[in-house]
Amino acid sequence: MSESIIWYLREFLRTEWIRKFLLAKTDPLVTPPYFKDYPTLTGKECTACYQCMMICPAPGAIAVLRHDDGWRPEIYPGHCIRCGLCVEACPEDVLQSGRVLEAQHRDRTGFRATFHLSIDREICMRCGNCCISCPVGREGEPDGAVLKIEKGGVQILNSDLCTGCKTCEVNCPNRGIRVARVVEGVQEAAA
Amino acid sequence: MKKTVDVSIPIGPMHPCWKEPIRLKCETIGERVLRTEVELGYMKKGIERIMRGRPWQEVMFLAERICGICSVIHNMVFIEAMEGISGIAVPPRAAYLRVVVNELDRMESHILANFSYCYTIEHETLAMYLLNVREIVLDQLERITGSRINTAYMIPGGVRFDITEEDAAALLAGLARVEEDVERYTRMFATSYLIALRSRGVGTMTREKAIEAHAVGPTGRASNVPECDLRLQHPTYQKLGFTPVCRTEGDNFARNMVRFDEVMQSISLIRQCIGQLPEGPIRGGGACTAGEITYQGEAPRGELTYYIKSDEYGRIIDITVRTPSIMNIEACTHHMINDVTSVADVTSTFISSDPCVACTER
Amino acid sequence: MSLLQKLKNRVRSKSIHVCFVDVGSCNGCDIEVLACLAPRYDIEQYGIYVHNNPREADILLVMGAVTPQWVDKLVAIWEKIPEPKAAIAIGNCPISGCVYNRRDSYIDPPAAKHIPIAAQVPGCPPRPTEILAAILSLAPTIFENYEEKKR
Amino acid sequence: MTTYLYEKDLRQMKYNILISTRHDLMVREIADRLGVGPNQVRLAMIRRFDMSLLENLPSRYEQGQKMADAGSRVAKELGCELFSRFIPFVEEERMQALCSEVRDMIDTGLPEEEAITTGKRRIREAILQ
Repeated sequence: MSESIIWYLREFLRTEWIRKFLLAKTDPLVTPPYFKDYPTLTGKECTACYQCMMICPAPGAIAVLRHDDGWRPEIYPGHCIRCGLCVEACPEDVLQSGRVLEAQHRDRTGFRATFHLSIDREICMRCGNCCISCPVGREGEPDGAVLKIEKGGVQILNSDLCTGCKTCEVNCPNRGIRVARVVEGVQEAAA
Repeated sequence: MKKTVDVSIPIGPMHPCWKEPIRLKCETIGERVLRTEVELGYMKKGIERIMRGRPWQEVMFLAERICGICSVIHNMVFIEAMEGISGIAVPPRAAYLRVVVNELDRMESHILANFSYCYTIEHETLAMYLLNVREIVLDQLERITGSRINTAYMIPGGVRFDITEEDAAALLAGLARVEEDVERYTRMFATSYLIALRSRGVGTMTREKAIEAHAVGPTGRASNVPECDLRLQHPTYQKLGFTPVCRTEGDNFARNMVRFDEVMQSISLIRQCIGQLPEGPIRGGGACTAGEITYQGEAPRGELTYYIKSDEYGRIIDITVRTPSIMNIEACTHHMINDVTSVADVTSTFISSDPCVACTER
Repeated sequence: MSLLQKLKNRVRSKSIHVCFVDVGSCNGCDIEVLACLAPRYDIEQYGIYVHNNPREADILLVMGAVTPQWVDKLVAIWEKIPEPKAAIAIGNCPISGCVYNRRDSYIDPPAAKHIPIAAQVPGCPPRPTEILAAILSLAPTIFENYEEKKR
Repeated sequence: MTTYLYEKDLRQMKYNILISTRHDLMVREIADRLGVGPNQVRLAMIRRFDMSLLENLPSRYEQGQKMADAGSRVAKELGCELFSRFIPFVEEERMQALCSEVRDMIDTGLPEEEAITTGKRRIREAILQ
């Protein structure tokens, strides 16, 4: 027992403790610069390549929308989980968050992705939601579409145009269309 | 089986001591607890069901959100399992950085567990001390990964961010502060008579019972089962030369002391890692492919098992997760709490096994 | 406004009792609320007390996507809180269901379906400072002139 | 005095636990071993065990396969310790009685196989009752 009391006495008689006790001050409530907050726009031009939508792991967190002066990604707080993957995936540095962009430039890291579309003919009920919702090839040449309803079923026209944005997957009522997004994290060797 | 029972006491699902909902139903004679039944299902979200058919970049976040406290190890085990399936090699620098982040997460989790134990036995001073130390650890975690909890640091073939010289220096400085503080708090915990009254000899579990219920992690190691530490089988830890902490008492006190000792051990492991950190790239690339694997890793609470089956594009076909809390909660409620002499010790014994309901139910 | 009402306003904005309930989150938001207790953030210096007892709470912090087990119990807890009361949704889960809001999961978000939610703190998980700021900014406005508003 | 407030029917949730991949494998193995349908085993489990034990069953079963009944072939065949200590279907005293009964049968001259078959049937009855 005596050891314990002496221990506590010694604990409370340390100069550091006394100083802290008398001059107690809560740490300032600052957000450190390295915190990955919601992605913000850097002001660079978005080319609507949908890489951010492709990699986003949370449902409904990001959408690339068309405004009067061009395309712009929109982040929805309440859905966004602040993982920072969209910042890393964006090839044009449109978004930034914390130190992610800085670290990416420093380490020359990035993601490389390939996409594979597959349609389950047995489940597909040919509603055409996927073709209508697909954001690729909206204007311009009519051949620039990824999907098309033809011969009584969905046909994949140009699978190399697919950006993996999974809009078709989300809009498909019965999971007939699937986009496999094979992503790998890569790093260029230091020059 | 019929037993003469005086009162049946339900504890939970909402209880001041418990941060997560779980319901214990204790059957008591006087104050002595005869047996306990557990009612789960308050956190069942069906994560394994929604994981199916998704690629790694989505499942990684779901795996992380199985448990918010030990999120890094869920991330690490899932990613290493995917690497095992696809045969992706990890650059040595990334492997060491993974260990650094994993050990920081382990420290954070252990300190939180000891905080809740001290809070439950109403030793609020020590509890608040520990919670403040945890903030320093979280700062270091945030410095490296960019977020405090749910860090999403590891990806197949490497890690997401490199560590700079300044970050490493700040990390070591933070660790020095943590070490100094935790050493004092360990001494406070070990020598305090009030804590000893509530902890020593309460909720004991023998080695046989621990093996029978497959208790893992600090709960198992406090009952003298040192071989349950799976870090012994991890290649990077083997390089670092690692011996598990072990105690023989098997009571609440031992479980908390094991966690304190492991925090100190983690600090030395991180120092070793930073000291030996090799130069080189942090990402090696490599796509996930088809395969099947059962992979295990050591979470802060014990052994974590992922069984994964994937298709040719790296999408998950089948996945089963076995988290350490399943074993520990079961061991706790059916072996430790039985014959606890007072109902007040039920909560403290339960908390001492570091239960994580979100893990258990997923 | 009567003097009594002024006094009540003042007292209510300086003494807020908080109860938190986890209705199926991943624990991340839980421990961030706990971290608010730490001397670093020191939630009690603002007069916020965490009791975890709905009978004496003013503000209910709801964390987690609502699991089927909680659908009835969350309402029961909400009804136990004495007036004036408010509920704050902490984290993405009670707002949108976060990453769990997908086909095949057992959850039933948002929490606003079950009880009235006064404010939302998005983030997965939100920082303790964000939680603190939300409670501090909400409490005075929602409890101001409560008796007069009720009439 | 042994009733609780807010009691709820947990069978659906217990069933949800039992249909996950690992549990399903284990249930089928036990069912094969006992020679009954998997649903009967599930029913016995749901009736007897609480939820945390159900969650933990696969690891207990694995531990049981590794550790239980080492040494004695008869006990291994019957699953004496496996079905009483590791997976507590039957109380330990009752299991002891059943096992010693089988040993007595063997001692009195009954062929081993036959005795084990009888013992298995008794254990199955004890589990399913």
